[in-house]
Amino acid sequence: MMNPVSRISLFVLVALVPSVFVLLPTIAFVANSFFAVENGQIVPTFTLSNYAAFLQQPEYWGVFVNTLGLCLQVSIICLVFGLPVAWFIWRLPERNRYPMLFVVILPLFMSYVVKLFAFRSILGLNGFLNQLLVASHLIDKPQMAFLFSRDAIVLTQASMFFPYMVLPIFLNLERIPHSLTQASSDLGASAGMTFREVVLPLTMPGVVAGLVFVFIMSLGDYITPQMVGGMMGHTFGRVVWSQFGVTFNWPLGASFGVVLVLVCAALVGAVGMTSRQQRI
Amino acid sequence: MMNPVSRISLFVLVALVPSVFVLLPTIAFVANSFFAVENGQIVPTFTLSNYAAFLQQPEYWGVFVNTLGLCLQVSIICLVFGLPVAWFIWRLPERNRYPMLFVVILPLFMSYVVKLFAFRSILGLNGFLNQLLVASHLIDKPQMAFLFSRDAIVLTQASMFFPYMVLPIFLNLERIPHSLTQASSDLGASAGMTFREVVLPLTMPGVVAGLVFVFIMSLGDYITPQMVGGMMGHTFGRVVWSQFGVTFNWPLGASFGVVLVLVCAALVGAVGMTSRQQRI
Amino acid sequence: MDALPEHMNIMAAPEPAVAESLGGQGHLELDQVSKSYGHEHALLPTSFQVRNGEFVTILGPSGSGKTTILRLIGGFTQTSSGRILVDGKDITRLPPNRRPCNTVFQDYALFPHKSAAGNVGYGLMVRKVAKAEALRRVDEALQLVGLETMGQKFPSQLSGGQQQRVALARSLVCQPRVLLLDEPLSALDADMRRQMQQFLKRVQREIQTTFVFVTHDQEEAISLSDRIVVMSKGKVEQIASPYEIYYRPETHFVATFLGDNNLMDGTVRDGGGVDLPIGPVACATDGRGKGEKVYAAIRPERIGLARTIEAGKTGIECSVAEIGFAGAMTTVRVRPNSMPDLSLLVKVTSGRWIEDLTAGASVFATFDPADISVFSRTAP
Amino acid sequence: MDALPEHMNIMAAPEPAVAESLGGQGHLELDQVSKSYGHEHALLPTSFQVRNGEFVTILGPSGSGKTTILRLIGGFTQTSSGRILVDGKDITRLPPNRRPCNTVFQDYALFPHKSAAGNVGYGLMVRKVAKAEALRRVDEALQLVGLETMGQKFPSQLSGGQQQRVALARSLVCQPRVLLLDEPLSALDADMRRQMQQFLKRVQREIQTTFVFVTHDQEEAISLSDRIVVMSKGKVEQIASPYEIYYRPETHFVATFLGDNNLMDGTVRDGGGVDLPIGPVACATDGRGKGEKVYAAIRPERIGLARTIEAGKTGIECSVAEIGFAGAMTTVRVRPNSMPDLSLLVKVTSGRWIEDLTAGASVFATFDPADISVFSRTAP
Repeated sequence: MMNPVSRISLFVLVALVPSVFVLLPTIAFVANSFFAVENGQIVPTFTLSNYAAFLQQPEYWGVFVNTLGLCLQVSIICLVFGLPVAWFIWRLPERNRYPMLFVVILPLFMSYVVKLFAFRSILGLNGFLNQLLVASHLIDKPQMAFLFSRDAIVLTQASMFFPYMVLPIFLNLERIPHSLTQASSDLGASAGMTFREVVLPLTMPGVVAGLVFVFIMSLGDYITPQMVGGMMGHTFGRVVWSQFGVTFNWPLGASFGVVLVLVCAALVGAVGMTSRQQRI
Repeated sequence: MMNPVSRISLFVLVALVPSVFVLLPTIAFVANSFFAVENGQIVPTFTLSNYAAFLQQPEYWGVFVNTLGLCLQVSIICLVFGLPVAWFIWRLPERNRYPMLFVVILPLFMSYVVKLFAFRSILGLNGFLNQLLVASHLIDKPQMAFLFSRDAIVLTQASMFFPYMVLPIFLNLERIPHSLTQASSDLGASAGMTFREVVLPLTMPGVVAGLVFVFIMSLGDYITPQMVGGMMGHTFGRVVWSQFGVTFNWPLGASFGVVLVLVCAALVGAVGMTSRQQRI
Repeated sequence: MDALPEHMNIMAAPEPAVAESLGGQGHLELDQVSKSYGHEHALLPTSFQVRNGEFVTILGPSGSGKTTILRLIGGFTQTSSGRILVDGKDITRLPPNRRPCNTVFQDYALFPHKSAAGNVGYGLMVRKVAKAEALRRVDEALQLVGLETMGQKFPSQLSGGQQQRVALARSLVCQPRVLLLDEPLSALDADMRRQMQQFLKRVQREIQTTFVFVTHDQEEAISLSDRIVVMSKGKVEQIASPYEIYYRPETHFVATFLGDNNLMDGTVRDGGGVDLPIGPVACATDGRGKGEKVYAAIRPERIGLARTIEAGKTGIECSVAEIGFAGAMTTVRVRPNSMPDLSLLVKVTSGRWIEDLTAGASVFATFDPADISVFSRTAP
Repeated sequence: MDALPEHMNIMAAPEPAVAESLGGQGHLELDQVSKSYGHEHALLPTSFQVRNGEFVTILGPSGSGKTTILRLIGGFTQTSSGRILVDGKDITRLPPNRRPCNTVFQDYALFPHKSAAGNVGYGLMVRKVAKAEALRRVDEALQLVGLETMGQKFPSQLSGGQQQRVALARSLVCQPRVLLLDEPLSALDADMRRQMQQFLKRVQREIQTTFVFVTHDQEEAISLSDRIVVMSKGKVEQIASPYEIYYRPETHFVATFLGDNNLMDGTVRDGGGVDLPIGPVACATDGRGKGEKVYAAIRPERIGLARTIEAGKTGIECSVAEIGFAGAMTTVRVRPNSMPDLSLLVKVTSGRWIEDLTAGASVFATFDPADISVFSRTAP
C-alpha cells in the first residue's frame, strides 16, 4: 500500500522527530545527572555522587517526603470535590452537560501566571479575603497568614489542578451506559445505592487517572510554592529549581529531576499494572 | 430518584465548589484589571486606564503582535511534525500503537523545570550542541547564539508542546474506522491519495484542536522566554509577568492577562463555531 | 433417534419446582396514557390491558412508540397524561425502584464489574434479603436459565445469549408482577435468536409471569405472543391474537407490516361480497354497506396453484412470472392471463411438482373466498 | 389492483440501458488458499471457483472463516498459502487498489465528508476519469440504485438502506470483475433487510456482475444465491445450489445449520435402504455399503399430517405434543405412539384443519422415502 522510498523516508522523519524533540533533551538531562561540578564548571565524567547526595542528606529527604504529603493532600482535596462535581455534570440533561463541563475546565485555557496572580489577589494582604473579613469585622486587620503558608499552596494547587480531576472522571462517567443506572433503579436501588454499587466502581479508572494527573502536576510544580508559599514553599520542586537557577549546580538538580521523573513513572506504572488486572 | 434534602445539599455543594475554585479567582482577577494604582497601592476604584494603556502604547502592541507571530510559528512547527508522527503511530499494529504513543507523550509527565533545563543543557554555551559542533570542527568555539534567541524559544516551546499536538490528532485518527481507508484503497486510491482525500479531511477537528492547544499554551508561557530567550525573550507573557513580579503594577498586569484570556477565548469560540458548521 | 437438532438443547424444560418461587402474575392496565415532547407526540393516548400471566407483544417499526410504552411502564419516562395500573394500583407517579415491574434491557445492561451471580443477586442485595435465602434464590434463577455453572463468570466472559439469560434471571429473581422486555433479542444473530425465542416462550409458560415484550420483528411477535399490540406512528393499529393479526388485519398498515400479503382495492356489493379487479368474490363483509371502499387481503400461502383444475372448482388462469426457492417455502409470482399488469404472490410448501415449475408456465390460482379478509380503505 | 405491498416499491426494475455500462462478469478461482495467524488457522486450504456472472454466497456462523475469505480476495489480508485468480490472472500479491474486485463493507464505509455523489464518484476521481464521463457514470449508478435525487445528500442524512445502496453504487461504478459483499445487510432491521435482499438480487440479475456474498443468515443465502459455500471452523462443509444444500446436506453441520430439520441415526441395510428408529425406510443410499453408520434427515415441511390415512399409504401414528402458529406456516411437534420419547417437527401451511388441531390429538405423519437424505455419520 506504499512504495519503499516513501516508507523509508517516512520512517526516518518519524524516527528523527521524536529523537530531537523528546529523546535528546531527556538523554541530555539524564547524562547531566551523572556529571560532576568542579570550580563551578560542569565536568562530563561519570559519577554517582549527585544521587548519593540525595540519599545521604536528610534535608533533601525531609523536603521530598514533605512534598509527597502535600501532593497527596492536593490530590485528595481535588478528588473530594471533583467527584461530586463530575457526577453532577454527568446527571445534567444532555444539552447542559457540555456547556457546564466547559465552564469547569475553562481555567485550563488560562495562562498559569494569570491564575497564580488571581490567587494572590484573593489571599494577599490587600486581597479580597482580607477585605471581606475586615469589612465584616471578623478580623481586626488584614492577615498575612493567608498567603505564604502551606495551606495557601494546597488551596492554590487544588484550584489550579481541579479541572484535571474533573475531566477524566467525567469522561469515564460518560462511558457508563445510562441503561446501567436505570437497571439498578429498576432492580430496586435508591440513587445513593446506585452511586455506591454501580457508578463508583465503574468510575475507578477515571478517579485513579485524575489522582495521578493531579499528583504529578503538583509534584512538578515549582512556581506555585514560590509565588504563594513564601518561606513555607520549600518544596522539592523548588529545591530542584534552586539547583539550576540559584546555586547553578546543574548535575545535582538534574539528579533530583530524575528522581522526580522516576517517582512519577513508578506511579503511572503501578496504576497501569493494577488497572490492567481489573476487569473494567 | 433522590430525596429533596440530598438534592439541595448536593446543589449547594456543586454550586459552591466551582465558585470558590474557578469563579472567585477569575472575578478577582478581572476586577483588579479595572482598579487603579496610586503611590504603589492598589485603589479599588473603577477605571479603564489599564486597557487604555495597552491600546495606546505601541511598545505593548508591538510585543503583543510579535508574540502572536511566535505562537503561530510554534503551532505550525508542531503541526508539521506532529501530524506525520500521529499518522505513523496510528498505522502501527495495534499492540505497538499505545506504547509508541506513550513514548511520545511521556514528556507530559515530566516537570516543566526539568524539561526547560534539559533544553538549556543542550543549547547552552557548554551544551551538547556546541560540544558536538566543536568536536566535529563545524565551528571554532562554542556559540552563545543557540541560547537566548527567538529561535531557541520557538524550538523549546515546540518541543515542550509537541505532545499536545500529537495527542488530539491521534485520538481523532483513532475515531476513523479502518474500513474507510480500506474502502479508499479498494476503490483504487494509493496510500497518498487516501491520506489526502480521506484521512486528512476527517482529521481536521484534531488538527484544529492541536493548533489551539499549542497556541494557547505558547501564548500563556512566560517561563520559557525567560529561561531560554534572554533579552530576546521579551514576549507578552513576560510583559504580563513583569507587571506582577517586577513593577508591581497588578491592575495593568491583570488587564493584560484579561486581554490574553480574551484572545484565547475568541480563538476557542471561533474554532467551535466553524467546527459546528462542518459535517464531520 | 435424535429428532431435536443439537443446537436446541438449551430448550430443556426447567424443573417445575424451581419455577414456582419466581415471578408473579400481575394485571397491567394502561388508561389513556400518552407521551409528548413539546409538540411532538411520541405516544398518542393509548389504553389496553394485559391479563394475568399473559404474553403480550408490542410490535412496530422504529419510531412507532413501542419502546416509549415500555419506558413509561418501567418508570424511566414520565407520562404526559393517563394512568398506569398494576393489579389495580396506580403506579403512574412511582419511581422505577418502587414499581412492581422489572425490565430486561435491549443491551442487557449487565453490571460489568459483577459476576453473573452478582448481577442476578443485585435486586436481592438491594432489598437486604438474608444471605442464605438470596444465595438459594440466585441459584434457582441461574438454574432456570440454564446457567447454574456460570455464576462466577463475568459478563465479558459470556456469549450474547448467555448475557441475555443472566439479564432475564436478574429481573425474574425480583419476582416482578410484570416483566418488561425491550427488544431483548435484537443484538443476537439469527440462530441464537431463534433459540432464545423458544427459550423465552418456555420460561414464560413455566413461571407464568405477565410478559410485555417489545420487538420490531414480526415473526418473533407471531411465534411468541398470546396477543399482539401493533403500533405505528405513536398509535395502536390493532390488538389481537397473532392469528387474527396475521389473517384478519384491520388496517392497511397491519396488513402489509406482518409478512407478505396480496392487497386489492375493492367495493362492497349489494347483498354481501366484494367487487375486486379479478371479479366479484363472495367473502364476508362484516355488515359493511353497499358501495363502501375496502381493501381485500389474501395471504400468499392461502392461494393454491394447480396445473389443472378439478371439476366444480374455479381458478384464475395465470402464467408464472418468477419462482424463488426460500427453504421450507417456494414463492411464486403469477400474473392472471386476463390482466397481465397485475401480479399475485403465492407461497407453496416446497415440493416436487413446484420445483419443476418454470417461468412462463401456465397454472391455475385457486383460493377460498373465506380466506379473504376485508377492511375499510379510510383510516379509522 | 395493488397486489404488491406498498413497501416493496423500491424493487422497481432499473432501465436495461443503464445496466450495460456497469460491472463485468469475472471468473474467480481460489486455489488451496489458506490463512493462519501463528498456530491458529482462520482458513484451512480451500479451493473453489465462481463462474462468470454467478451469485455465490459464503455462509457460516461467526468465526467460520467466511469473512477471512472475502478479505483475502479483496487484498486486505495476505494469504498464508495458495493462489487467488481472477479471469485466470494471479492477483494473490496485488495490493487492494490494483485488484479487479470491489468490496461493499459491512458498515458501508461511506466517506462521511463526501456527498452520496462524491462517494460514488470516488473511484472515478482516483482513476482520473474525465469529468463529464465521471458525472454521467455517477448519475447512472445512482439511478441503478434508485437514488438519482439523493446525490447531494451526505451519508448522515441517509437511512441505513439508502447508505447501503450508495455503497453498492460506489463499488459498481468502478466496473469490478467481481463484487465482494461483506454481510452488507446485517445492520438493517428485518423489514429493510427483506427489501434490500430482493433489490440486490434484481441488481445482480440486471448487471450480471459476479457476486461473492458473505452472510450468516441462512434464509438470505437460500433466497439470493445461485450456489452456497457453507463454512464451519475455517473449513468448507459443502458447495452446492440452495436446493441441494437445503434438501441434500452432506454433513451434520449443514443439516442442522440451515433451518429446522429432523435428524435420525441410521444404518445402511443390505440391498439399499436404511434402518431407522422408526423402522426400515427405502431411501436412496448413494451406493453406501451395508452396515455403514449414517444420519438420515428429513425437513419438517416434507412430513405430512393427516387425521386419517388413505388406503394404500403408510403413516406413523402420532400424538400432537405442541402447536405453534408462525405466520405462513404452523409448526407441529408430534410424538410417535410407538416411541413416545422421540419427537418429530412438522411444518404445515397454515390452514383451517390444522388450526383446529389441539395438543394430544391423534394424527398420522406421512412422508415420501425419497425426501429422506442420507449422509455419513463419520466426519469426512
